[in-house]
Amino acid sequence: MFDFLNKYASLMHFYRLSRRLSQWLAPLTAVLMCAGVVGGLWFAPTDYQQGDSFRIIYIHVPSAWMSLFVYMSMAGAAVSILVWRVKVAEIALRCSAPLGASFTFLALVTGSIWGKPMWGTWWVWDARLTSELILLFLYLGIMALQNAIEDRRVAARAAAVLTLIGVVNIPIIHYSVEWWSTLHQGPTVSKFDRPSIHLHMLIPLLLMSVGFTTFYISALMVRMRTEILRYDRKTNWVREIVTTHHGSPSSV
Amino acid sequence: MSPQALVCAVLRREFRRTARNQSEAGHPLIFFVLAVMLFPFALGPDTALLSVVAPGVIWVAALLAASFSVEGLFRSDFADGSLELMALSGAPLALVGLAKALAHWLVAGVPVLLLTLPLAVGLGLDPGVLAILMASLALGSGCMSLLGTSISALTVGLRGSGMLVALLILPLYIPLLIFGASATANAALGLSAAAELYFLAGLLVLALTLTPWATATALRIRLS
Amino acid sequence: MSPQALVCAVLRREFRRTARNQSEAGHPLIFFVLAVMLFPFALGPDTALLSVVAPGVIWVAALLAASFSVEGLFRSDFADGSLELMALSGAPLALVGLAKALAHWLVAGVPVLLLTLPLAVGLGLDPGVLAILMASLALGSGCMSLLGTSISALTVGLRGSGMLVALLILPLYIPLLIFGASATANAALGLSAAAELYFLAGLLVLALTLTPWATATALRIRLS
Amino acid sequence: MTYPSTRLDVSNLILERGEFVLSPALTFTAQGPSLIQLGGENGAGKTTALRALAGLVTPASGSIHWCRQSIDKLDNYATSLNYIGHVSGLSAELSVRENLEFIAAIGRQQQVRSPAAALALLEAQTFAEQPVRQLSAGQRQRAALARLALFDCPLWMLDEPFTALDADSRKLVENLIDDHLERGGIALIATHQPWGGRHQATQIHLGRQST
Amino acid sequence: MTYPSTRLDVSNLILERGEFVLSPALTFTAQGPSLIQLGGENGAGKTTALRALAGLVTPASGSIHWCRQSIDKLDNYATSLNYIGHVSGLSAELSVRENLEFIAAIGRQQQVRSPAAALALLEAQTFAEQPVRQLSAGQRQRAALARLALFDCPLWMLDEPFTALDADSRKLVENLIDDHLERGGIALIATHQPWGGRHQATQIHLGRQST
Ligand code: HEM
Ligand SMILES: Nc1ncnc2c1ncn2[C@@H]1O[C@H](COP(=O)(O)OP(=O)(O)OP(=O)(O)O)[C@@H](O)[C@H]1O
Ligand SMILES: Nc1ncnc2c1ncn2[C@@H]1O[C@H](COP(=O)(O)OP(=O)(O)OP(=O)(O)O)[C@@H](O)[C@H]1O
Ligand SMILES: [Mg+2]
Ligand SMILES: [Mg+2]
Repeated sequence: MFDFLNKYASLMHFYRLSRRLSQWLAPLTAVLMCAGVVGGLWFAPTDYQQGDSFRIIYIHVPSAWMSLFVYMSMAGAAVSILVWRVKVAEIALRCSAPLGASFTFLALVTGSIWGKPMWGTWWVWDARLTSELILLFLYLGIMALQNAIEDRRVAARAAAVLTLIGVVNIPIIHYSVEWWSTLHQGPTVSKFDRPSIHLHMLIPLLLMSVGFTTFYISALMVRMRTEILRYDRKTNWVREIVTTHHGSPSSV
Repeated sequence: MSPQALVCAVLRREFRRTARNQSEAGHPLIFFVLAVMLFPFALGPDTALLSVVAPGVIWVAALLAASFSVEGLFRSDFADGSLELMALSGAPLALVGLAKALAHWLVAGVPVLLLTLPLAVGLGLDPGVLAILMASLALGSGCMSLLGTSISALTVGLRGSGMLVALLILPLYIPLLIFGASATANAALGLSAAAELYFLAGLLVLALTLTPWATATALRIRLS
Repeated sequence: MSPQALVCAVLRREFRRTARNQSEAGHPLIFFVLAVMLFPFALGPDTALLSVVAPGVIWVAALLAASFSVEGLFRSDFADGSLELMALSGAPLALVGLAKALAHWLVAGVPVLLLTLPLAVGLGLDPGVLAILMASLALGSGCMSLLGTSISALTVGLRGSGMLVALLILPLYIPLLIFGASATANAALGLSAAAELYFLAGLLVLALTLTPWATATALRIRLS
Repeated sequence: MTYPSTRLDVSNLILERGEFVLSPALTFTAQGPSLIQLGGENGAGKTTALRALAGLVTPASGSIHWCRQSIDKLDNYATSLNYIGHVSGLSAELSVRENLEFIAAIGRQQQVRSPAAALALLEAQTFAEQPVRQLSAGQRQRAALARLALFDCPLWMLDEPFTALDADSRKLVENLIDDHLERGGIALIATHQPWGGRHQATQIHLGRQST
Repeated sequence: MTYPSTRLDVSNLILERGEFVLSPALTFTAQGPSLIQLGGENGAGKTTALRALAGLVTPASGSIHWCRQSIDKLDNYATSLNYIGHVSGLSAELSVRENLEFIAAIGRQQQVRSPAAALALLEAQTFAEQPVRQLSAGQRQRAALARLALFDCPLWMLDEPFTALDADSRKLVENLIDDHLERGGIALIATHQPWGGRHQATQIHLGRQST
């Protein structure tokens, strides 16, 4: 059973699959993002309280959601690494961490840009804000641990353990606004039964969110393909690719 | 050999080593005391201000002390080959990890609790707040030892493990700090701190069940 | 070999080692940042309170970071025999000590200064106070590196040197803390902080002239 | 007691450490009693090979079988093995006796002697109560080797066992190894010094190649 | 170049380390060229004696004179001496070459070779750019011994110089010592392995006694 799983998760198969996947996802991402930006900047009505400054929501909220989503997918990868030793998951974990860190950073930056007009300051030590900052540190920690261990497979397993230990923080970030009454917005969008947001504001937001997700997946695929070549650099199929394409792995 | 005997063997060894090398074991305690005692110098003699910040200062000092006392938990075992030997001995590493965490708590956690009493009184803390502070620290320090053991195992033998431990551990400790601080803040306002303490207790139970496996896995990874 | 060449050789070696093992060099910095950042979690989001305690917190964190980054200054040199070698080489140890302190300041002191800026802004510190804080820290961190080098030399290779360093060094650092804190407190009240800064500058000159000899003597004692 | 049937099969083992690659691939079979001396110039990969055979380093490719089972799948491989490497596995703060008692307490291997008796066999009683940190280089090595006398393991792997030993202790260790072979055991030793025991040693020479 | 007149006088040297007392007291005179091999069982005090002669340990009593002057009063004793102990004196993070360059830069001894040439003499070029932390035991020892080729010191003290060396490197080091003797130097070596160089070695046997 595991042999079967491992064959399907074999790096060569995944390498080919990923190329097809990103061929589809990259244009889809472009379409979604364009639609989201246009919808968000032109069609969404001006907020009666915040004026136009609220429009940063179309970057802020998707990236904040992605910062949590990427972590959860890394946790999934971590389980497959530790239980089944799936190589693809090792690579996915390694390549996801910088992406997750970037989303987190983006959420922090857009959040504080938004905070300046809203709260009159760039930064407050509010529960959600600080826990998002912790998430950034978690990502950085995972990256630092991976860099500190020379052997990539060993590094991946160590990072998997750390990722799982850190999972406790995710619910804390998510529920922090409910547990502590804070400055930060409570759930406005995610209350799906009765969203407290105008539909014309909501639709671009959803488009952007899906677009961010597909962007994450296609960026991940690109990163993973380079990493796969490094992993399997001593096997014949990689040698073939590299020799037929004269070096530059990203061109394959 | 029975699990109890294994845990006892590890504990006995740790206690002996601590007793032989008291000054190393004393380092985090001295650090804790000095870190707290520096604040009156830094903030000036404003008693009201001091007693407001006191629980926070004590919690932060305890966290920092724990974060760098766990760092060395496996260092000499790794350097002198004892860790390799334990792994090769066939003993269950999860149990070794649990015993190590227990030893750390007894050697570094409990003394911090005991030292908190005079320090908090010295900073002018109210007895009611003090009780909650002690309770939250007691639960929190257990979690710190358990989590810290896992992180220490994960980084043992790496170059610059000190920084890695700090970087990896503090995000994990911050939830403890938030709940601990909010428990004492509630107590200072005369509110109930039960919810926060329950939460800390829950985290402790979670850590007790999960971290030994994480430690064992981490040790196996580091030795391979 | 000329004194400059010797200092350069030591500096070059230290920089290389730092570059090779960035994470070890990063430890005190990460510690400093995290120690400061823990306070908002511990004290809650009360902006007014935070900006009052901010200079004190930053000074204490800088002291603690310095006190445990100096600890390792000679550790690996001692363990791998390089220190013995330097002593046997006939090079003037006072110069070696001065170069080591300079290297420590450049590698651990200056980055702390640079990190202070964003941290202080994040804690809501007033620009006027910030300038005085930076000035006092700049003078203070030089003293910390010089004094720390001597203490580190005195304790190198002793078991539990970590605790000894903390215990010996922090009392020496407290005068720096008092003047630094009172400089920023004056600034916060809109008063002049010149007297305190002159005093810190005086201490720095004193440390520059005296500590290299103390370091050399300490090293000779530890090696015999 | 004797070991009924012991067999170590190593085939096509390739090891990598950074740029270093052990080559040619290591292949051999050892059936107890047998003594294998790993030779090769400095940096040839003897230490790396021993660590891989002990299961401490994951090989890049190849297989290691103990009694016809892959060591990855064996749960009790660790209990059949006595590996003594460069580092002593002794804690510097504890006395030699305390260290050995701890090793005896946690070891899952079959214990055949008390720690005191094992130390006596290595003539280490004189410094048994000293903390390991105070020992001379040879004393420390003897304390580490006392593990051989403590447990009953069919497979021994010793990395430079004669380092810093004086002539008498060296003879002692050679006798220990000879006795082990007489019980049908397998011993792998990596050393640059000629083997002087009663039994014949099979030489395996490791070549070195950097890629 | 040769060393004009070198002479080491040790008289009634008594050393103590905790409970351990070196006895009987050590007395000898060495006049270059001369090779002295310190012998004695493990824990006899060879390492302690060498460290005392290098001025790193203060003796309980007795005197050490270099060229008829007490070493306590000599300022330039350190520059006449090349001591290589158990620990390598190499910083683990730096490459072998960088380590040797630092040693050359701070050393007050007379330098006779560039670091690269010294490494070549020890056949250590192959791993000269590797960080010391990655070296095998023998490679590390060779890197430490390269100091002998770097400086021109009339007095050498080597503690277990042959540890972990393969046969070729060992020959190399023996030749280095022989050349040193031919220049009129003095070499003190503490080792349990028989000396195989061209020159005759004077044996000094340390007895051991614990009080
Ligand atoms: C540095 C500052 C900020 C940070 C770190 C931050 C962080 C986050 C995070 C992590 C989420 C996702 C929460 C979840 O799904 O569980 C989020 C969502 C959100 N943020 Fe922010 N935020 C910041 C500033 C702001 C500001 C100033 C506003 C506007 C007043 C804002 C409005 C929102 C909204 C409306 C959501 C969506 C809530 C939902 O429906 O789940 N944020 N933010
Ligand atoms: N982390 C590493 N990165 C790169 N190379 C390494 C690493 N660790 C070891 N090596 C190299 O691996 C080779 C084999 O080392 P090993 O310790 O196995 O040699 P050895 O045969 O035991 O040598 P010796 O006789 O000196 O003990 C050496 O050339 C060493 O430089
Ligand atoms: N700090 C100490 N306290 C007490 N005894 C010590 C201390 N350090 C060393 N000794 C003892 O001093 C003696 C001499 O040690 P030394 O290292 O000089 O021996 P050696 O002759 O070099 O032995 P070897 O052949 O094993 O290298 C040993 O018996 C050792 O146990
Ligand atoms: Mg070796
Ligand atoms: Mg010795």
